[in-house]
Amino acid sequence: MTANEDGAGGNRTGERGLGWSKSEMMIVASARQLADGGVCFVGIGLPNIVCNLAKRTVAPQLDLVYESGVFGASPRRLPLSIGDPTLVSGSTAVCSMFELFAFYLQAGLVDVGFLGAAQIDRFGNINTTVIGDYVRPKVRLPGSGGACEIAINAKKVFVIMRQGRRSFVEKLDFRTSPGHSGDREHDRRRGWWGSGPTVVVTDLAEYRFDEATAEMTLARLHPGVTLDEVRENMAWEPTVVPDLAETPPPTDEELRLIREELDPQGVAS
Amino acid sequence: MTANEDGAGGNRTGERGLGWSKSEMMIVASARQLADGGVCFVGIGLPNIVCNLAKRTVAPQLDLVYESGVFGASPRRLPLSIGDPTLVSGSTAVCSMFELFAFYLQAGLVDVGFLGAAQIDRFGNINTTVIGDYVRPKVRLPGSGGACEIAINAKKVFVIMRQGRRSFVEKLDFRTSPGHSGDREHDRRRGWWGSGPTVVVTDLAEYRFDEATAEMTLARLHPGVTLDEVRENMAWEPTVVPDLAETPPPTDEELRLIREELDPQGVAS
Amino acid sequence: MSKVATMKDAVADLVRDGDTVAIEGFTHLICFAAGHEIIRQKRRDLTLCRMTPDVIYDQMIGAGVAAKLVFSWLGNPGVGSLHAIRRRVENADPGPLEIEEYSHFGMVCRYVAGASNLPFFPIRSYYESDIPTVNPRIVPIASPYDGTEVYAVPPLNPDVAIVHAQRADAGGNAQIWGLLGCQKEAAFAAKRVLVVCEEVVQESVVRADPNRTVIPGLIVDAVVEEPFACHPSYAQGYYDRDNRFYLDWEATSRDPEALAAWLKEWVFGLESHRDYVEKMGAERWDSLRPGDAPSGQVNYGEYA
Amino acid sequence: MSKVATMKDAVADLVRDGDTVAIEGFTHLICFAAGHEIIRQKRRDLTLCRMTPDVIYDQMIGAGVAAKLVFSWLGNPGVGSLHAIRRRVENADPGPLEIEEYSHFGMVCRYVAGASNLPFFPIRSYYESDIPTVNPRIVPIASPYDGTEVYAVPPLNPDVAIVHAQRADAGGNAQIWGLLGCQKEAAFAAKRVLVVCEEVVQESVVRADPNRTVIPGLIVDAVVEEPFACHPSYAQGYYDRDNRFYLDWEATSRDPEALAAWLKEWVFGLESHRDYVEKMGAERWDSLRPGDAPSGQVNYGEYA
Repeated sequence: MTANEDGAGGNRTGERGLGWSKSEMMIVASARQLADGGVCFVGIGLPNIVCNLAKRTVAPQLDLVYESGVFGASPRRLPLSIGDPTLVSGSTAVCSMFELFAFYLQAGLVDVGFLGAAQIDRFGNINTTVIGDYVRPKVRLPGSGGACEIAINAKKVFVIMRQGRRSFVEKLDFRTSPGHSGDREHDRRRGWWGSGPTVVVTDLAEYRFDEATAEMTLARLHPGVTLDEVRENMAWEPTVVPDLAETPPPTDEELRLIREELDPQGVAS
Repeated sequence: MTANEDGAGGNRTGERGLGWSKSEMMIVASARQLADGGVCFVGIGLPNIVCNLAKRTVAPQLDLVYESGVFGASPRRLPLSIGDPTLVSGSTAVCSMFELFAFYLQAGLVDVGFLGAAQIDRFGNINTTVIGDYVRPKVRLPGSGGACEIAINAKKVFVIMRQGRRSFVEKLDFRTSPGHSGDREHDRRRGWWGSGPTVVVTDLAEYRFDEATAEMTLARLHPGVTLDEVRENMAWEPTVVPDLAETPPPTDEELRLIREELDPQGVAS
Repeated sequence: MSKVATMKDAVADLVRDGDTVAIEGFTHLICFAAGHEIIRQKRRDLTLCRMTPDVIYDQMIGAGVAAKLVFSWLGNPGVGSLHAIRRRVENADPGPLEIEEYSHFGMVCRYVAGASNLPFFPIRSYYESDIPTVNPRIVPIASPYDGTEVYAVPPLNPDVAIVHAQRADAGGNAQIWGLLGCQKEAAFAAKRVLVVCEEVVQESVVRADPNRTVIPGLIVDAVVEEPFACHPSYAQGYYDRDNRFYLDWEATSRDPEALAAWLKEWVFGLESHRDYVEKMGAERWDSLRPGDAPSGQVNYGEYA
Repeated sequence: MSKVATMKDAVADLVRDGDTVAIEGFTHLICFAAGHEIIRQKRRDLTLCRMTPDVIYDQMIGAGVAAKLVFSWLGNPGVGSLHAIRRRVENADPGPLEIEEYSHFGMVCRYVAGASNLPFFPIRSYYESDIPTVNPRIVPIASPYDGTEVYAVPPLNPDVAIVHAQRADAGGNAQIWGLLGCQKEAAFAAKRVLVVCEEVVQESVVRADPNRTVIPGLIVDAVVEEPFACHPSYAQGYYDRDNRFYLDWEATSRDPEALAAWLKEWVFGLESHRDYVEKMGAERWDSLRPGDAPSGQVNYGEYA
């Protein structure tokens, strides 16, 4: 997914008078999920900013593996894409895409992968392929790219996306990347590295997946967002954790890093 | 096979009073088989000398791919092995062994491969694994190395070996690398690149494989060798081509190249 | 034996109507100049293969050279959509475009299988995805050891692979640094290989560092020296990605008339990529030039 | 975070009795020093894997560290036999040695499968060969597309891979030039990785040329700086193969007493590889030093 198609980008400061944009909240909340560190697989778009924010805040030891075949990047500027030459110069290793997907991702070296989505269902299954019919689509989306492999081979999957009734759907038009099946016993028997998405962060809220049912469960509301607003922006009635909390707001430092260093042109935030 | 285990090496000038050794004759006769040029896959031992002799005589355009992963070598000295550092310095390309075997050999880019043999049968099947029983062998030989892949994936296979009753056998102790099955129709249906050995060059003679029967057929005697001597040195009664010829003797230039440039220490010749 | 040719001659010789063509390069070293020459020579009914159909395939498909697209991620990376392609897929406008779709690793492994003469390649992907339901070429296969199910993808053997390298010698030995994508695999998989490069160098330059060689001359049919051939994509150490071009493409691509006008001005209206470079202007090229970041040297040793 | 350790500590930490160990390197960069330390620390019941069991495995097996050998070509390349190994295989002298045998490509693909988490790897080999009859792990498998038969080999995941590199940084990012063998695949396939190198260099040296990095620090457990660790094998650009040693080994290896005496003098009698280097003498090392053959530099470009 591209940043634009994620629905990211927007009114950076004005929204809700909170002093930050919905996209900024989404980026900040996502970056905080990476506090455990480990090896991150960085794909196109928002994850690029999220990972680099995490590295400068909660997880300095985060190892970033770029889908394009770069390990140990040390960019001198904000990369325009995951294939930006600034990611290569001064990195510790470059490898072919075969090796990247086979020896890193499929081999189970990746702790966290990111997925964007045009549509997601309550079990975290994801569509990035088409809206409408596959053969004669209403909207032709980018397709899988590495998403299907990330969903299956990354140990944890974080989903970052804007939410709305057309993106949080009862039934996907197409399942590009598998999430949970809804049957935990079945999921355990699948024998993949990946265990389905563990977190979904949107512009409104944060979701976890229930231990027993594998259903996406509302865990936190972003500051200024109401439960009703969340309900209006999804196609099913969400389960809510008993201790529904509020996401801590972006710190000044997080906002400064996004605005001055990571996305000064406001492309994604 | 190593040079020593091929039975190569020997009395370079004294044998039969001909002015050259049996091994030199074998090397020269083998090199001349390469006059068509193309891409040669160079393994351990004699083929190294044979290919380099051909490149300096009948086939200057010969492309040498070394099993170790070197293409376009330009050695400054006689390589001591196929992994000699002199093969790397100044070569045009180095690749991993996976790529060498997958993208060059298995892909069908190799025109000629060489095999040595401890035992060969009349259909060109080859044993380089054991003499005696596999589990409790009388002699444990090196095994396949790349030989099994060369036999199957090189378009033509040349066999170079000393001959004798223990090496030209009725029945192999172990079939390491397949030759012809004895049924041409079956061989055509196998669908490999390789079509079994096309030439066998020994210290005594040269053999081709009969179009109809796929049987190894005596095509030329080396100078000074009699038909009876050949018969004594193989375990079956050979078919002989009607126009049995004599191998042209080594030229002064061929001998000079071997003795002064390619094997000055007489390791293999 | 020199294989050096002009782009015009190389494309005329190597790319034929109806061919399966792969111009590879993952964000890096995408050979736009070759795509433009294919447009200029009005090839038709091509099957275009690429992991990431980029602006170049939007241009080529917008220009009508292709009947089919084989890919794994369709977009203008970091910017938006490829609208000429979408029009054909969504509305058959101006005509239908057949598609055959994989994931990234699936596409890479199709090239690996093609390069290795393997009848299939097994990967751990596609489980419980709908992709195999719309692409029957992706099929499950059980491990002969324990029955573990993986998916197979079929080999991809393009008629022509076009790869760009920073430098090559006249025999086609091509050296690349920076992102490697799947160019080596695509080249080995192809029946014919066109190497385009920023510089044709002496063989001695290549031979000084053989580990840098990604594509051996052995499999190369022609070498074209074409500086800035990857613009608006980039060549590590030579020029930067021209992001402005990618951003501008969004609007051009949305409007069929603007696209036609662009093709007329920048492709059909020019004789060669040299003209394109000149028309783009020195200032633009200057703005894309990176600073120096030398690799340092290693010693291979002389063993004489 | 530095992973630099002494050979003694690294072997003590990473290699355990009963482990499956791969010391890889195809003629080039065979880490004899690590093998000697394993002998010195009296490891037992190892399963030793290598495409080409070389003199180092003859020494290790002669010293009694191994119960099993997995390989594809058994010999002293260009010279003769590995007699300590042959005695155990032919006569169970002084005890039996289990063997598991493949072809070169089969071994390589076992590492590739292991590195890729694939349950099997398909290759076009073994047709009508007796190898699968004595190794039931090599089994036929049909292509799901057209039934074409290929053979599968199983993944190989060593407990420890030991690879030698010309240079590495303290984090384990290792750079190799010259023959690459299957070290990358073996390292990625292994549970633990020991990198030995001629020189530990500053991270900036590695970062100046990231395409030269064969093994990323991510998968490396320890880095040992040990100059001349590959003797009598070689390190491209650093020292030549010591062919005299290989020739001499033929006689040493033929005679169990000579072998025991060699091990006593050159392994058990020494504390470390540093002692070995000293004992071998400056003259020997001087005779193995190659001339200079610099690679030249490329420009990665600074994109700031």
